[in-house]
Amino acid sequence: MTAVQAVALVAVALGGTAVVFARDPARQALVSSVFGISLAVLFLAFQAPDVALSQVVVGAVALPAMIMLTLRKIIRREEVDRGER
Amino acid sequence: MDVAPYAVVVPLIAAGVLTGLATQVNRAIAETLALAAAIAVTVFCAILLVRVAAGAEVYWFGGWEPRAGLAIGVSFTVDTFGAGLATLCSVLMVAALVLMWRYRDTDAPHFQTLMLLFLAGMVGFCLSGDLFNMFVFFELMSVAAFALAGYKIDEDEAVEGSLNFAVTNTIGSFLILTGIALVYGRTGVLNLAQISGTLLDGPHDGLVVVAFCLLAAGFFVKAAVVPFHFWLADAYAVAPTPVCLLFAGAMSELGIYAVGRIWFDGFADALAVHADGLRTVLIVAGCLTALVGAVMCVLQDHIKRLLAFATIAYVGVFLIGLGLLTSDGVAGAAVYIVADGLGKAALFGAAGVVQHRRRSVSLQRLRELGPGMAATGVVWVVGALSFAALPPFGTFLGKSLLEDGLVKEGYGWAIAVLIATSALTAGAALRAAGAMFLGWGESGPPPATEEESVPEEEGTPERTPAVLFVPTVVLALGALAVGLVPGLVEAFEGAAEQFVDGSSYTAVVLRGANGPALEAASSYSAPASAYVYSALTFAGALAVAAVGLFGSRVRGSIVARTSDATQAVVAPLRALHSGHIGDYVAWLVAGVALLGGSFAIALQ
Amino acid sequence: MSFLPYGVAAWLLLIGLYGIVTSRNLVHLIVCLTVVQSSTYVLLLAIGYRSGGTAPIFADIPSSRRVVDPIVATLTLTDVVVEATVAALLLALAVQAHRRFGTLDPNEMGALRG
Amino acid sequence: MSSRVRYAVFGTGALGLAVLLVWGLAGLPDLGDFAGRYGHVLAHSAVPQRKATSSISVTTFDYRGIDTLIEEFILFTAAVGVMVLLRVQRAEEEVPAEPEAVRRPTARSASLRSLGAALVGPILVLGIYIVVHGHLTPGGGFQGGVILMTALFLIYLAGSHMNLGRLRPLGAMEASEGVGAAGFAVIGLGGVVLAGSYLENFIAPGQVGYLVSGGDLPLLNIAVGLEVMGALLVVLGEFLDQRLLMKKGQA
Repeated sequence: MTAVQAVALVAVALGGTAVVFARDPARQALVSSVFGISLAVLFLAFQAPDVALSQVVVGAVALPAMIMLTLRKIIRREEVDRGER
Repeated sequence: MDVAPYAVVVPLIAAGVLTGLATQVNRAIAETLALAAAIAVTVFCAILLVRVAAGAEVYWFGGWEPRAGLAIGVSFTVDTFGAGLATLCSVLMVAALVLMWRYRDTDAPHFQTLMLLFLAGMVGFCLSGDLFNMFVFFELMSVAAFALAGYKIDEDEAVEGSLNFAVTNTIGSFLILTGIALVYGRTGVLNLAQISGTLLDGPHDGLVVVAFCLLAAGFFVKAAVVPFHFWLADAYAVAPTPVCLLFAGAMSELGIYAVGRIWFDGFADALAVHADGLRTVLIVAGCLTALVGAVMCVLQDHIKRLLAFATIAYVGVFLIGLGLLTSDGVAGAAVYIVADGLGKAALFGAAGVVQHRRRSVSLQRLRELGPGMAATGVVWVVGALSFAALPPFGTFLGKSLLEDGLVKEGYGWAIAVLIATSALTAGAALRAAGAMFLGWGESGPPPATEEESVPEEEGTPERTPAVLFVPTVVLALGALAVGLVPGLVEAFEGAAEQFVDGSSYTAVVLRGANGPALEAASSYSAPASAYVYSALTFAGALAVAAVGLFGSRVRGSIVARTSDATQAVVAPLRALHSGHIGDYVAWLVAGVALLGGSFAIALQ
Repeated sequence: MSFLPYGVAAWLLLIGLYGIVTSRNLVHLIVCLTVVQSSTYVLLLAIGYRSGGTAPIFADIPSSRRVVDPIVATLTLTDVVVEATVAALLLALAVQAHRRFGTLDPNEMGALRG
Repeated sequence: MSSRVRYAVFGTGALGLAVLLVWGLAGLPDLGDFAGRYGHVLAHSAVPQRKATSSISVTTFDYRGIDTLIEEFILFTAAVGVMVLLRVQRAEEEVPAEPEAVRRPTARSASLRSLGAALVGPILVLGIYIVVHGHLTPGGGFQGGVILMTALFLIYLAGSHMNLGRLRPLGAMEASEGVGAAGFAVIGLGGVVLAGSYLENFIAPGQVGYLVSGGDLPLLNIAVGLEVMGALLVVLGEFLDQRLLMKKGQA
């Protein structure tokens, strides 16, 4: 195992743990985006550039975007609710 | 012409076209196209079923035939059971699409698109001969099923139920994928037939056991084997009726089929010395599932939830059959799957009619509405008698084959579980019939959370639309026909011989050999004991129904006292079905550990 | 040391499941599910790796070069797409759950009992 | 079940699962020592058989093309599923959500928008490049499709001061998704007609390293790119939808 792989593996393990313990979803979306990038680095280290590219576009862009939009939709609804009551 | 790929490709293209033209397509066109595609798939599957009687068929996608004994591409490996199950799925899909004709809110063409994708996933899963390809079809089926289960987004139960369904089943998929990764890490190949040989050559260590355990656990989540079963009742009870029909009639059974497929064609040789241990584990798991499902079934007030728990109970029965790991057990389970699948689908159809006419699915409420709907009642009772496995239903022959198999392998005690399961589920269904169609029984306290059920179909509640009633009747007749068509059971026995024969499977796939043709077994007639057990079951079912309807009249009697005792047992069992996703996942993890632990002990 | 990647895969699986079981927010739960899934990526790619191998893309390496396994990359690609799709569906359900229950906390839902 | 019982059940189970995983994973070859036959054969037959340099792409779209076809349909299913799950029910009122003030362009949002607009061109080119070079270099329909989605999404955001509800080209996105998905399946039929089996590569492979090589791989990549782009735009569009779903009477 190369040093890069070892470092990336440890980063991924820590990143995954951080995602789980980020209990606030908005912050979690950011943490998971960083986690996504650390996974992509690991995949590069494992000589899988195709997967790394997919992981960057999905894990670091598409997924956090979906999470943020979901939260936005929910928060908007809560605002409307509060305004009504 | 090779028809195997078209059974999958036709619904996929139809789905793509429907969505591509979404803005131009109206509901009538969408429904016609979807129905036409489903009928085409049924025809393809039926052709396959007829053709593979002469020996299993292999179709290599992309023309990549094996080179030097190595499978390069992905194959559909079709044998009688694979083709038969695919046919069952497509027949039920046709029935479901007909039922949907009058469905109130189909959001055309998206609903039809999802149904077609669901069909393609199920059929592909039945036909595939490549482990990873099976996983991909499984995911297609699952993703479509999640969306279909949550279809009624304006009901609390539907949203929560499909969330529970999606989360637990997705975790199940990851377990399967982890299992596939382990297998690939050891063997370096993905075709099931090739895996079998390579596993046999390698060491038979923990990796092989754990890989099988993870794969089985993942498929057991889909099949809803205890303790992976919690999501099922939540999801099945809330899905639209036509979707329920498919879920209960075919999807759960696919999980059991998959475990059989990977065992006989992948792992059986490598783990052959451990077959006895595995047999015990699977039969015990099956018994537990059957009993939990049957007991919960009796406790339900919501008729679709009642049928959902009956589905779990029968998954347990099928698992007992598969768990025997002999062709007898598999044949029994297969006859049972087809007969019970049709019977259950008919019951769900009848439940849909009741919901249409009475605007409720709560037994309490339906009882208050008084007697009526004789024709639907007859169909319902036919379904209930199919649960009871009375002759001449197909379930009777399935159960009798299972009993033979159990006795032969020294598991005679499990017959008691079969009888109890049939008696409890049939009793629950008969009690429901008494309450719904005859207005029998007494009103208890009103159910805690029962909203007026929103009608699913268009039209007034005064009469039953033919598109609801006719498919239901046809399905009920189908359940009878399985037991009546001469030679059918014998053909199942022959097909089971094919299914458990892993070495000719390998030869067909990798060496292009001709598989053994389907040979019907010699004429089968149920032994006298089967009739005795059947009578016992029926008496038990009547007793369960009677206690359920009139038990509260005889206060202070033995019935009431035993019911106090049963309450002490069932109350905690009910409490476990909490609807909380965290609980379900905790049980899932514990279940994997338990399964792994018992494999580890049994396989030493 | 050579067990490290497998250990990381197992860790991601377990910690993600822990997050799901203890989650008090559906969106959080769904993201934890993607952590569980990332365990399978790590496992697959670690299995297919070969010491000193490069990516099996022969644009500018000789065909005799030692390369890593292309199959695991293909499998993981599929896996990544599946992750995104399941997450999208679940998030849509979470939006609906919030509409129905006014909360994202699974402890406060409970339309389904017994 | 109380939280404490739940954690106890999970804790016990997780411990067992951990032991199980270690038992199984211990049987894997050491990192770097994998010697799978299948992968080795495919890695070294891609160039001679298909004249495409990326053996990952050849595996994805040719040797194991059926997996990819179904994978593409999984994404398609999810997009349709999201549309279904977020549809507006009859019982609901549509609530115009964003207050006017937010929609009016401010200086800051205007500069952001022009930045976004300036990025669209390069991103679009990058996306197309990655799609059509899938058989030669890392990347392909999936990765390029997501990048194309990002470009179109920027256009969409740049126009966000207008009424999105009316501009939202969901129909077109849906069409792109459907055409891409069905396109892959139909190209597969070409294999039946012209070569003999479903998904068989029916176009001459051409010369190694050229854009037109690998037979039908570039076509499949384009179909996948269209589908992925359409599906993700549909999903994001649904999530971005300004309407709020409300129960009747709440609004």
